Amino acid sequence: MSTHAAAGAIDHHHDHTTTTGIPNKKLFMWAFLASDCMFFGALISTHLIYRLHQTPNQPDIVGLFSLELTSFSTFILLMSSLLMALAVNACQKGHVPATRKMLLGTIVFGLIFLACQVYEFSHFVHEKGLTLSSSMFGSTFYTLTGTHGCHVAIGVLWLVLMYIRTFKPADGRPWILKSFIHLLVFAVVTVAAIKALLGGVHAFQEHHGLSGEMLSAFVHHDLLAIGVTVAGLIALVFLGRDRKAVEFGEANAIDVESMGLYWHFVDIVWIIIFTAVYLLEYL
Amino acid sequence: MSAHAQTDSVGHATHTAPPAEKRSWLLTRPTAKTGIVSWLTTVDHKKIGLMYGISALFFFLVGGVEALLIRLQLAVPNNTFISHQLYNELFTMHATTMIFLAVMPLSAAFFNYMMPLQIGARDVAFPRLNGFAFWVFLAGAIVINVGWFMKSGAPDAGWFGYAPLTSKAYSNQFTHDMSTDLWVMGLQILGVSSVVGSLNFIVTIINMRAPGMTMMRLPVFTWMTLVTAFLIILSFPAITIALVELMMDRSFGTAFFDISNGGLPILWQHLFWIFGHPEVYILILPAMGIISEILPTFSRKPLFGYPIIVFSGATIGFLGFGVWSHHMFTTGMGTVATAAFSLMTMAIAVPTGVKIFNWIGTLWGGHLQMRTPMMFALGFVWMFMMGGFSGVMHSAAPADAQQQDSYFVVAHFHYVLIGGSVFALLAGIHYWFPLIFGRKVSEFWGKLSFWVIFSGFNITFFPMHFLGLNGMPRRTAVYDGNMGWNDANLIATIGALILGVGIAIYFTVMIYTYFKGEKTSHDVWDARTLEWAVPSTPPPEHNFDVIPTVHARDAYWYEKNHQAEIAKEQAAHAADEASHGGIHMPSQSWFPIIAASGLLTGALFFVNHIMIGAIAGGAIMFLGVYLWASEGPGGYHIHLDDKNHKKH
Amino acid sequence: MSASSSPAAAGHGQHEASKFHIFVQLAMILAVITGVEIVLIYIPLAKWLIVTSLVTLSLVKFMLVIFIFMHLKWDKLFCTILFFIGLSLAGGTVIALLALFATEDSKPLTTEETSAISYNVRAA
Amino acid sequence: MPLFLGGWFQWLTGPQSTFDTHGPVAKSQLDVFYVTLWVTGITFVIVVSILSYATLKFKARKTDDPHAAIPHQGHGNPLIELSLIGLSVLALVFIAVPTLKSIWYSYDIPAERKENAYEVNAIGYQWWFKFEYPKEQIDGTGTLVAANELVIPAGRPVRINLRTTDVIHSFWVPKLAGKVDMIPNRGNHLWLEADQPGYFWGQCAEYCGESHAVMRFRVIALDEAAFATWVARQKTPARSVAADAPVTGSPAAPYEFKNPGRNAPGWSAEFDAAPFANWEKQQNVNAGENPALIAQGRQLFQQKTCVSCHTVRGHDFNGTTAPDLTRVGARTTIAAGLLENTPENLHRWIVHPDEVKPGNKMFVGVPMTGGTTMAGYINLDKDTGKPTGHNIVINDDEARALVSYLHSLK
Ligand code: HEA
Ligand code: HEA
Ligand code: HEC
Ligand code: CUA
Ligand SMILES: [Cu+2]
Repeated sequence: MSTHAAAGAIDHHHDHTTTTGIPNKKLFMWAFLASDCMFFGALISTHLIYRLHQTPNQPDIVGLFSLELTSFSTFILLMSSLLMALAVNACQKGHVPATRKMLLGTIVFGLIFLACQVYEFSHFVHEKGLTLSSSMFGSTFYTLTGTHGCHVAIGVLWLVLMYIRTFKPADGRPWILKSFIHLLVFAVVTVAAIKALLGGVHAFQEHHGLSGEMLSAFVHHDLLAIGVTVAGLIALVFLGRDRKAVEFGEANAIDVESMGLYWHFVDIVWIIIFTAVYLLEYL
Repeated sequence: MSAHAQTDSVGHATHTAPPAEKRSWLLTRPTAKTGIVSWLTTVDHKKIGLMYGISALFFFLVGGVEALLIRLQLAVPNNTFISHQLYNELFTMHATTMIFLAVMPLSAAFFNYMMPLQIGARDVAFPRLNGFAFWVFLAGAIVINVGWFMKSGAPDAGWFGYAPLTSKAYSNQFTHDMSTDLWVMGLQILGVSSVVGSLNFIVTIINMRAPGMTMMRLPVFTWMTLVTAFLIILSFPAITIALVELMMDRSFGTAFFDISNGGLPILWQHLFWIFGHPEVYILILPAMGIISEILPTFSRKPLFGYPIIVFSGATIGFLGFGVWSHHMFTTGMGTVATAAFSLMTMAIAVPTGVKIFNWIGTLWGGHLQMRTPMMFALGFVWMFMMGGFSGVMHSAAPADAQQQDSYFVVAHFHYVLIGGSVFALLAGIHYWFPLIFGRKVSEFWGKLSFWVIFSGFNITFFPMHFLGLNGMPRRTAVYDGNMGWNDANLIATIGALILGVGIAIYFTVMIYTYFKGEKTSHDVWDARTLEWAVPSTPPPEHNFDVIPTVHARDAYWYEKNHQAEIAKEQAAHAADEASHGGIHMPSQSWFPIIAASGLLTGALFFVNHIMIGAIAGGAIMFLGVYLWASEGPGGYHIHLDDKNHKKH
Repeated sequence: MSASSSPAAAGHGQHEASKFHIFVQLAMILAVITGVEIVLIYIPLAKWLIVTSLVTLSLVKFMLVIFIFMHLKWDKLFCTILFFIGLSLAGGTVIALLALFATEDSKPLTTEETSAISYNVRAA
Repeated sequence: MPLFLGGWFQWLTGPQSTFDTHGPVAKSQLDVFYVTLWVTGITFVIVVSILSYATLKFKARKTDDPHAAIPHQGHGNPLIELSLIGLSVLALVFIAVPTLKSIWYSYDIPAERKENAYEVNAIGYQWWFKFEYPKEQIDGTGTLVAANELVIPAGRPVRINLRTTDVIHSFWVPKLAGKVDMIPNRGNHLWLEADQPGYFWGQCAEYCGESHAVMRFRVIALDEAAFATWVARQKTPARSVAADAPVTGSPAAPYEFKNPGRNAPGWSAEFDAAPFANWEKQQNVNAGENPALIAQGRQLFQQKTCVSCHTVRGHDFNGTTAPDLTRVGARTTIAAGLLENTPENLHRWIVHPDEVKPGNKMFVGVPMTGGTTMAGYINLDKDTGKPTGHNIVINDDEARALVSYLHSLK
């Protein structure tokens, strides 16, 4: 019996030769999503059950929420879903550059959503005094939306990894270190940008609108964050200007597609949460 | 239809090999075929199955020793052999160990080892993920058991950990104690393992079947694997959420089960049993699958009513999601809810009965060969039925008001769990031992162990019915001598010791056979299903020289009866495969075990409230997954002609 | 267009271009529905009516996303079945739980009732 | 087996037997049980007979020849299968009908009898029971409270409201009714009725922590007149024996205590022989009381801080976190149904409560709202849970006095 190492990407027995014709990864993802339905089902039940029973120290919930913000982030998530669908579309046609753009777009929208959530949480904690332990509502609300947020965050991480993977060179040069640097830059930019963004929003609120004063306060206060963001973005552009042949292609469409399934699912969970947790409170 | 006809629509673009790769050492795939590295990095479903099996049997002994300690304490009234505290730890850990670390992984061992063989596949759909599931299981097992070696002791809140006894205020109020945290964390980790493993099995069964292996030709064991996998992925999320909420309560001050903040402990019960009831079917369905393989083989007859057995298995699984509150008949749910769950529960007796009837139908008119596996299988049918009947007695809610939390329940579930699951698993070990190790257990010793186990089991658990109806509550470390419980308890303890002797004989014989047993020809039992079609026992790494083509339900039986036809077909397929680059096999990998070890590290630090360590563990895990993704699926080819290893 | 990665899409080359538009249109529809939902909660209608329509609208959005963005419409039926097993069990469980907790027997004790017996409840 | 045959009868008739019913609720539940037993029993006999027949009839005689004639490869018979399904469903209907009837019956007192019903509250604590009688109000103090022994009127339906202050417990008196759980934040209830006056064993049936095994109680049913007398008696303040007599010198020692083993039974055969009569006897004042000793005990009760947890109504002892001891001398058990209320056992309990009932709150202290703890016999370190010191140590002389005092409380 002789064995010889075959090149990396050969996996014909595992992804394409399937009994049903459905790729394994896609099937896996759908089964996982079926399972995730139960996961969120249990969480949402918990929230609703406690909302239907009176519990002590319950805050004024409608006064807590900002429908504008939540509608905005809902919209953002919907748009990210669109971009995700387009990314899959592009990848299936073998358009790697277009795929990259769409992935980046999805990442950005995902991050905006997360930033909104961070903003919302910190607003609730600091201004409205709603914490995990201040009331049952705090517990169920943060746990439910936080778990969803974690799903989004994992999705963003996955998107970033996928994005970086599109640069894997075709000629088999060692690449792992470069990919890691890429990832690090992403991480730094993300944190800095969210910080800068929140600082911007804060300044906007403090100074009641866009004004010179507001801008200078913002720049003054968040200089480091802004600087790092800009530098990081430049680095990203630089890293993304790789024109060499890459391994990534149509064959990876299934990877992008299963990631897309996850992303859309997170989106529809939000559709439910938006109605069940936010809108229904207004009635 | 050949295996490759299916690939047509997917094109061959990926088959053009990229240039020879230059990999950093970090991503070099391990290739050891023997030795410790081969086990740590294995992606072979058979090796993984063996590791599951051996760990499960180890934990079965651990759980068994815990059970013996329980029985010794209860042998006489007012015993002081064991303190209340230790006793509580013992029954909690006994149940947790037996359910999550013995029976479930033992089933998983058979899923892993047998299911791909039964569907004629070379491996599961995601081999590395399969390895990961095993290592994560081991991590969870360690986390749950590590309490024995720590000051705070082992978990002691009962296996269903009812809130608010698990809250900080009532368990481990002292900062140094963390046994409940270990329980919470360990179960979450085990959940990850089970769900990941099951997703893999689902994809494998649905997508990796050999040509001609339609769903209605799947061996029943594979069918039950599929149903079980569905039960796992759909029920574990409920307990995961319950555990997450509990963990949040314990570590981050939320109020889910905190009474003063309006928490409803009953919610825990619902979430737990939404998982817990499907869980008991997760324990029994694989067992029923095994029995449905053994009975036809030793009756030398096809399974009676195959479609209806499959269908009833799926029905049991489905109904299993609608009966959870029968564990809560005494929680004051109100009349309507109680009635509804009572009726739903009774309904489950119907599909289960169907299975029993069809098994008897399989025996009917057969040519029964009373080999050891068959003995255990018949024992299963009897004993499981008895357990099922006491289950039906529970399902009548008013009667259950007197039985709940009494030894009657203990009797019921040991009849279904031991008389059911364990008997079937022991039968399965005997049945497949020649396939896995190429040796056969001596009939005399096998049957002896069966009779000792069978009688020990009944002597232990039959008296418990009376104990329960005579008012003895479960989970009690001591009882008074004036309650009429003394004799039955003493008998039960003696029975448990006999049972222990039986199990000891069983294992000794197995170990002896592994080293010295009689070598067998392959297909000792004249079996019917595809796992016996492997070219040699133990099966080679690549399972089948040629992927079999399936023409009938009992595929191997058909093969044996149509040898000429099959040989021609196989030759054609072999040529086809060779022209294609040979047999493709997945490469080994370090990263599943690395990622799992990150999880273990993180979890242990987390329960010790050392957040830096927890983050470090998370980082190791992330790194593991990252490199896992970077190394790519890999793979290599085996060319059989190079070594005339092929059997003609 | 190549079929190599998505067998189910094979032979649909001519539709590929228009999928882009389908996706964009869908996104617009979803945004509009969300808008309608937000407006709806301020309309002084009977509560049950609003709740019903909110739930319906969310379900519509849900279905649109899974069938179009997530390709179920074009994929093998089996994917749909697979997902709906989970979805319907989860839905059923949520409904059953809400119903169980809504019965009279599940009403938690009122504050006076609890305080009457709570003098040694531990603060968690 | 002859060794055990003598005890066989006991297997079904112990003090907590569910077969030996003494009230309509337990009876209705037992009837359902019998239905399930008959239906499953008959099914079992039939199925197992066929199974055995098949096993014996079709057994291959020559086991060592695997290739003996191969039987007919039949695949099934839909008609048989369907009719068996039909039969199973039918069998289940037999069980379902009485089940449904009994669910409604055992849930609440029948409407026509509600008039006559008596109501009590049962509250579970780790690891004892408190009973409140909302119908019996005492001027100045409020509701009548008792502990660990529930006295009810016989021949009258009793509605028991089930509450708990800490974790989940379950209220189970097998001879009177099946159990219902006491769940925090949940207003559960149960009803039961004792046909005749009698003495019944009960036990907490939900795992509730370290000493769950020894969380027991008793129910005593009295006929209408006796019950009225009992209630009237309860409403009066605790009995005082020579309360004003000055304590001088060392009092005579009426009791000799030996240290029983940890596993010594907490009950005596004499008591078991006639529990109800024993309960009645226990209501009478003990002969040969020593007033001086009793007075000393009463003082010690204050000094040893027993008072911070226990109430003795009328003696200015008003602790509320532990069993009410106003009539502890008249109870047949102490430590939540665990020990027979004899001087020896009472001594055993108050000197070393931890040896009788590990982890009990009298020994380690009762946790209070707000995170504080009402000190018990010892202090525990908040970090490690290790004992750091003793608050209450009782020597034999003090124990004698305390026992005398507590036993005088009838
Ligand atoms: C392998 C695991 C397993 C299996 C298969 C079952 C099967 C069943 N169980 Fe069991 N059960 C447990 C494991 C299992 N159980 C465990 C572990 C607990 C306790 C958990 C704990 O509290 O710790 C428990 C507890 C439990 C309770 C709660 C008791 C209580 O705490 O008060 C109930 C109540 O209804 C119940 C019912 C049933 C029923 C109706 C079945 C049915 O599926 C049985 C069906 C089978 C038959 C009926 C026999 C064959 C049928 C025929 C021959 C047909 C003809 C029959 C008739 C017409 C009657 N079980
Ligand atoms: C699959 C599950 C499973 C299995 C197999 C068993 C097996 C056994 N169980 Fe288990 N049991 C449960 C699941 C299981 N149990 C559950 C879920 C509970 C409820 C817990 C709770 O209330 O939370 C429970 C509770 C439980 C109780 C009640 C405790 C109580 O409520 O207070 C008792 C009491 O007798 C008991 C006894 C036994 C015995 C004697 C065995 C025997 O069958 C064990 C047989 C095995 C052996 C005897 C091992 C022999 C080993 C050797 C001979 C090797 C010695 C080797 C070395 C020392 C190296 N079990
Ligand atoms: C920290 C509070 C506390 C203190 C102090 C305390 N007890 Fe107790 N006592 C309890 C609790 C709690 C119980 C119930 C224990 C159980 O059964 O689990 C109890 C039970 C008893 C009982 C049994 C009551 C019954 O009906 O079963 C007696 C008698 C008793 N205590 C006497 C005393 C005496 C005498 C002292 C002082 C020396 C004392 N207690 C001090 C809390 C306390
Ligand atoms: Cu209270 Cu068990
Ligand atoms: Cu169940």
